[in-house]
Amino acid sequence: MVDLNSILMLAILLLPLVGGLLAYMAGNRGGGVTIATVFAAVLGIAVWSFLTIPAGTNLQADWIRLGEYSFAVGLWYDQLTGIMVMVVALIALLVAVFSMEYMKHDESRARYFGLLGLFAFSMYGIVLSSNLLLTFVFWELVGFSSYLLIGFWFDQVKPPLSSFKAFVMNKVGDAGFLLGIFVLYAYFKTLNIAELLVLAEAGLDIPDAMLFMAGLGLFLAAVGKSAQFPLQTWLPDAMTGPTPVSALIHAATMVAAGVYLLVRVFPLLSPDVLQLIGVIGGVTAFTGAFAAFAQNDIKKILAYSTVSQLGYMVMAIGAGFPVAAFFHLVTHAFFKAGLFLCAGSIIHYFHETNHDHDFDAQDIRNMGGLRAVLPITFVTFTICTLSLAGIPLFSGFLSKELVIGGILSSDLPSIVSIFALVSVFMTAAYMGRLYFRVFFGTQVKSRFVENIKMKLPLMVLTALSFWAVFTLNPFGSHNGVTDSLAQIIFNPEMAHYTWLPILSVVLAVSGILVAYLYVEKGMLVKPVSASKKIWGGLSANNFYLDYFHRKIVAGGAMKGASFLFFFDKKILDRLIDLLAKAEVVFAHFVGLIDKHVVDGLVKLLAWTARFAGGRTRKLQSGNVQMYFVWALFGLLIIVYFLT
Amino acid sequence: MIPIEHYIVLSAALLIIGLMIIIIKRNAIMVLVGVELILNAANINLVAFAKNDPLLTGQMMSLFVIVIAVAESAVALAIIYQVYRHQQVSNIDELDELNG
Amino acid sequence: MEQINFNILAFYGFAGLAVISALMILMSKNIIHSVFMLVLVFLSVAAIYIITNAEFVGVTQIMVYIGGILILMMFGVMLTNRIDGGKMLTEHRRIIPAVLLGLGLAFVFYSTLQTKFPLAEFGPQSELDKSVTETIGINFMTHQLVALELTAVLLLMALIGAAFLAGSKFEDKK
Amino acid sequence: MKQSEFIAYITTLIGEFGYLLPEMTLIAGSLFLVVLDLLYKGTAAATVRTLATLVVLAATSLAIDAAPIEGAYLNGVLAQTAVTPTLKYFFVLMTAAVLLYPNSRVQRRTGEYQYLILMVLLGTFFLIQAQNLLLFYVALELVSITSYVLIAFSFQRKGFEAGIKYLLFGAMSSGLMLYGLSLIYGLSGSLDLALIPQMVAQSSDPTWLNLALMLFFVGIFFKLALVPFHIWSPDAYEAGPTAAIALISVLPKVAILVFFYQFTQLLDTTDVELFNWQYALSILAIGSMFVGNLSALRQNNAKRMMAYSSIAHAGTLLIGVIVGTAFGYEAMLFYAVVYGVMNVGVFYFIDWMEKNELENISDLAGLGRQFPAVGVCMTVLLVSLVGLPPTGGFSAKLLVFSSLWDVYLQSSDSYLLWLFALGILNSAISLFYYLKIPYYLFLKTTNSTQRYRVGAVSVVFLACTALLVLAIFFMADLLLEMLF
Repeated sequence: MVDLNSILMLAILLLPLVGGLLAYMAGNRGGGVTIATVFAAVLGIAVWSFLTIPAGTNLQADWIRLGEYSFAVGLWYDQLTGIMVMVVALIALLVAVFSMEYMKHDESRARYFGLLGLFAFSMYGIVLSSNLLLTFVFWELVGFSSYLLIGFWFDQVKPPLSSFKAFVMNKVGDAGFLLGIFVLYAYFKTLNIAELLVLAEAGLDIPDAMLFMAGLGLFLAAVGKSAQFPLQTWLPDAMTGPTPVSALIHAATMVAAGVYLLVRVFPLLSPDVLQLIGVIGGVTAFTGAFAAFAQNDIKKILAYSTVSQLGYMVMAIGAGFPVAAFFHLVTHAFFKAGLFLCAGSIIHYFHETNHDHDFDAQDIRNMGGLRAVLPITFVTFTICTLSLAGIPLFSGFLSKELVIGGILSSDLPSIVSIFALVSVFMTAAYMGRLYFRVFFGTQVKSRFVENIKMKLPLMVLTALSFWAVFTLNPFGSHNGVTDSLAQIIFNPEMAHYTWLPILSVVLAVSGILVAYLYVEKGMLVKPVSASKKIWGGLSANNFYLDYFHRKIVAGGAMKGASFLFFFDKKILDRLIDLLAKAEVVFAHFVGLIDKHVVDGLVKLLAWTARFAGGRTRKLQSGNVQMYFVWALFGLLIIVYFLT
Repeated sequence: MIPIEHYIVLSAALLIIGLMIIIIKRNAIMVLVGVELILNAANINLVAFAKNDPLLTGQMMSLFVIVIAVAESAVALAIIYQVYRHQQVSNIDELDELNG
Repeated sequence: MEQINFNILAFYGFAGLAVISALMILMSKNIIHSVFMLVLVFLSVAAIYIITNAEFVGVTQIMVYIGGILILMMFGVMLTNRIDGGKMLTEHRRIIPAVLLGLGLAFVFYSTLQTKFPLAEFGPQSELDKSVTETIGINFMTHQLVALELTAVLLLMALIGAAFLAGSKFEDKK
Repeated sequence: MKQSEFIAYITTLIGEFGYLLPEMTLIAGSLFLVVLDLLYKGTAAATVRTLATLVVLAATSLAIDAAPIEGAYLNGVLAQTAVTPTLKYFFVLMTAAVLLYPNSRVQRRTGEYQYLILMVLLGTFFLIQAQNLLLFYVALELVSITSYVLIAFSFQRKGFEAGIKYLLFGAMSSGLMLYGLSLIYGLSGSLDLALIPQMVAQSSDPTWLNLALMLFFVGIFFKLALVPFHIWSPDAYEAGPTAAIALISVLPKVAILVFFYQFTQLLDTTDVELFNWQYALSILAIGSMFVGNLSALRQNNAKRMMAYSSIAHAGTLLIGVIVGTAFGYEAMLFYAVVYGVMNVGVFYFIDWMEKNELENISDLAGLGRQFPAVGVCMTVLLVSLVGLPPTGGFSAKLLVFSSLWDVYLQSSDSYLLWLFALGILNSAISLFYYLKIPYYLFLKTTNSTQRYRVGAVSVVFLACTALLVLAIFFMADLLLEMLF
């Protein structure tokens, strides 16, 4: 019991909770420093544990014991846990440091840092738990702390509503989780994940329908937590919370918990469930990417992007490549946290410089030319965007290749592959739109000195978005992370497609290009007219020299240029315009579906329940003798049916 | 002797009539009368079954039932009286402030 | 033989009287009539007790029911109805559900009565030759002592509760 | 029976009377309270009486410890198991908690109020020990009649109206139950629970026994407020004094469930082909859960909502009886304790609402921001009522449904699966109306400038219940150890 490994594991789990309490008690002044120190300590312990604790270390305790039945709880440590703990610890530390600057004007910072501690505690609980029941407990806790953080500014109008929405949406998923747990317990008499996996490997002694139910339940849990179709609507709304929280919870860690769970229990998922998972993941990736086009709020674009990327991870699981899913989870955690922190830095800049109340600091239509104002943010954002778009030399490329390769070599319906590839293009396009809108353009203002507390986390996350962190070969899919994981998780051999990297790079680049053309259309017209002038001048200067040349070459050049211009102006422009319009329309359409169909279903359910409630309540006429009649009729019916 | 079934027929008749009185009558006290009839029906059963019981358990039970019926009626009449004082109503189906 | 025959005759006579009086309560709209019919029901039930070797219960029935409950009820009727010389009437409502329920229950009992009632076989008669009242007394003080004490508590509670509810004047909040 | 035997018999009887020490302490204490009410009429009479009642309760709990016994005593009329003392402590604690409610000043003006509360407690003490149907009937009527009086104790028009409705409905139900009881006596020849199975076994035809049991169950269903005998409870809950309601919604139900479990265990030991009572109870449980939860959805009145919620919870509790195993029984008692704690907390809050003349849930808009501590405690309690972690409600539901699932796997009767699935579905439905309260507390805003006051005592009380609910989740083992 009291060996070093257990102490390390318990320290990872409990330190954040203690730290959160300390931070809360330290008050507004010392809260940030306290929690950052604690998180740094946890990161140190996490790295130490990764180096020293052998895989398969576990820690068991009984929770409820009732005669022969007992519900155990425990912790478990292996490579997967280790990597996940380090990712969480690192991002938590960076976010805490970032928050010290970002939240410096908030009156209730102490509560904020306390909640961060609570969140980290519950997240480590999910990661370290060896037992589905304990996972469920922390699953709820993590949701709970997330609701508290989404609704952190509860005296405003929107945050409480969106935290409530998140709560309800997550509960639907949790019901599925419970169902899965019950089914598994009923058939295997244990909820220990390691034992379950052993039993699953030994051949499942369980009817197919029940296995399907269990898998479906676990997947439903992931659908809720990882914002998959059709429960994804809570995640964009959750952006009403503080931005560093969005970076930590709604980009890197909590939303990834669903994927983490699926990776953990992967062998328990039956082929039918995997098919369903793949299709849902594809639909999520596609609709998330499309919806991102119609947004003007910088955080919402990033949120939809997160939804879409989570869709990729889920697709990879559906395809049967949990390693790819997990790898994408890790890379995504870094670059998306980077993007969110950049957004935070931008919003912070506007908050610091613009005190106009009606000014919306998150609307990208109000932005432009920030390249010169926030240089570090600009560089970070560039690199993280390239990583997200899947450009070689960056980590996103590696993991995305792995995911798409997995999808192509699986037996998922081909529509899923199409979704995956089209989404690559769209991801690049909407990120390009965001990027050019925000950082280029004319609204140049004076340079703003970014605080070191904000710069440092950005730079660390930028560094982690390079390929070299994971592998030396910028095009190789095999690397340290995947290799070490392949030893403990199921990892089938993947078919190799040589054309795939080329295709995906072409898609990504063309996506950025389209965005460039669309957003910076004004800049495109100028060089053309300028070149016309140059050509005109040239022709004027050379008029006597070579009439023929002038006539043929220059005329041809002029004609060609005007044709090009015409093409550009009329056709390409129109096409792009049309495409953009179509995208906007479609995005709105998806939004409508979200709003009316999904929300409508929820409403319909609520209405049905209310209607039925009204009927049962009608019995309550207030007339006691009619009560007798109903009661006695009830008795007669029971007698009639039973004897 | 008298067959036990005949006792049961009698008690069942009183039970059913009592229930119907409870449902039909509007006056609260008449409803109480119906309840008393049901209790009497049960008592007839108890006494009839105890005929051969050396310990006379059934008769004991019926005595307890009678006493408890008194207690119940006393409380019932006290409440009915207060209801009448407050609402000037003695028909219980006119009491409809509580519903929904 | 004569004696037994008389007993049997008396049983059916009183049983019929009880049922007919109960039906009269059901039919009559006059509250005072109904209460007097109730006296008849109680009396005939008491007679049936006596026929069935339960003199003590029969006497208690007469004393407590007729002496106690009925008087209480008459008080109740007087207190809760305007007495203006006219007849005290009560209306009938919900006749159809009541009849349906009555028929349903009657059918349940009818079908159950098709099988013979399996009366339990009681043990042999007690060696001590005690009278009915003596047996009841001994039982009260031995086997059912706890119940007896509890009933005493219950009666006290009902007394305090009923007296308090009926006696106090509460201001009407509404 | 010889004279000498008889004397020996009486001697043991007198000797064993000592085991009734807790009950006798209660009776003596309650009489003392009545006398105190007559003697002392000072300005602080209400406080003095409450304190005196608490002293009586303390003495009772000491007596529980002083008179330990396991097994039957007093000629088998009463019996205790290992759980009985714990349950008694639980009941005493609940009663003490209920006495501390803030709004019961009106009631506390009179000494009768505390006396009646103690009578409910006394009745439940006997109910959980009764091994004899006669004693069961008397104890049940003690609880019932006291409840009728207590409901009328709000001294309003509505209170009396609810009182008379409750009484008439209850009297009819107990009449039917008594009729069933008389048939059981005729069939078995005894009122002692221990003797019933062997007597019943003499006859093989179950027709009469079926009818008798059905009628007998009516009274029990009425007390548990199960569909279709539930209709009294919303009216009674709405109009009665909140403190009394908090007591009546827990103590008698738990006590009767304990008795009912013992009774149904006996049915299992007979060879007679009875009607499938588990099946019937399952239907009632499902019906109660649906009717309770669906009706609660549209309630705006907090007390009526809790009434419907308690109907649903009774349905869930009944699962323990349906399961009928030791595991199920333990799960049911665990659930009962958790439910009691949650209920006391929520009704305390409702009482506070009433004191401030807030009746409807919608009136609570924005109050959570004024009193975050109260709001958080309430949220914890309501989350527990839904049955979500990390609260005791979750552990309780987990245990109950696990026991049910276990039995289903052994017997594979499909109705158990339905009960399981619909039971879980109902937990989901209940989410919607329980969360209405935190929703209004925190999310709605109000223009009302009315300021309310929350005393430190209230915060401490609510915090204690909320912490208990949380503690039960994290230390479920401890509670189970205490119970069994």
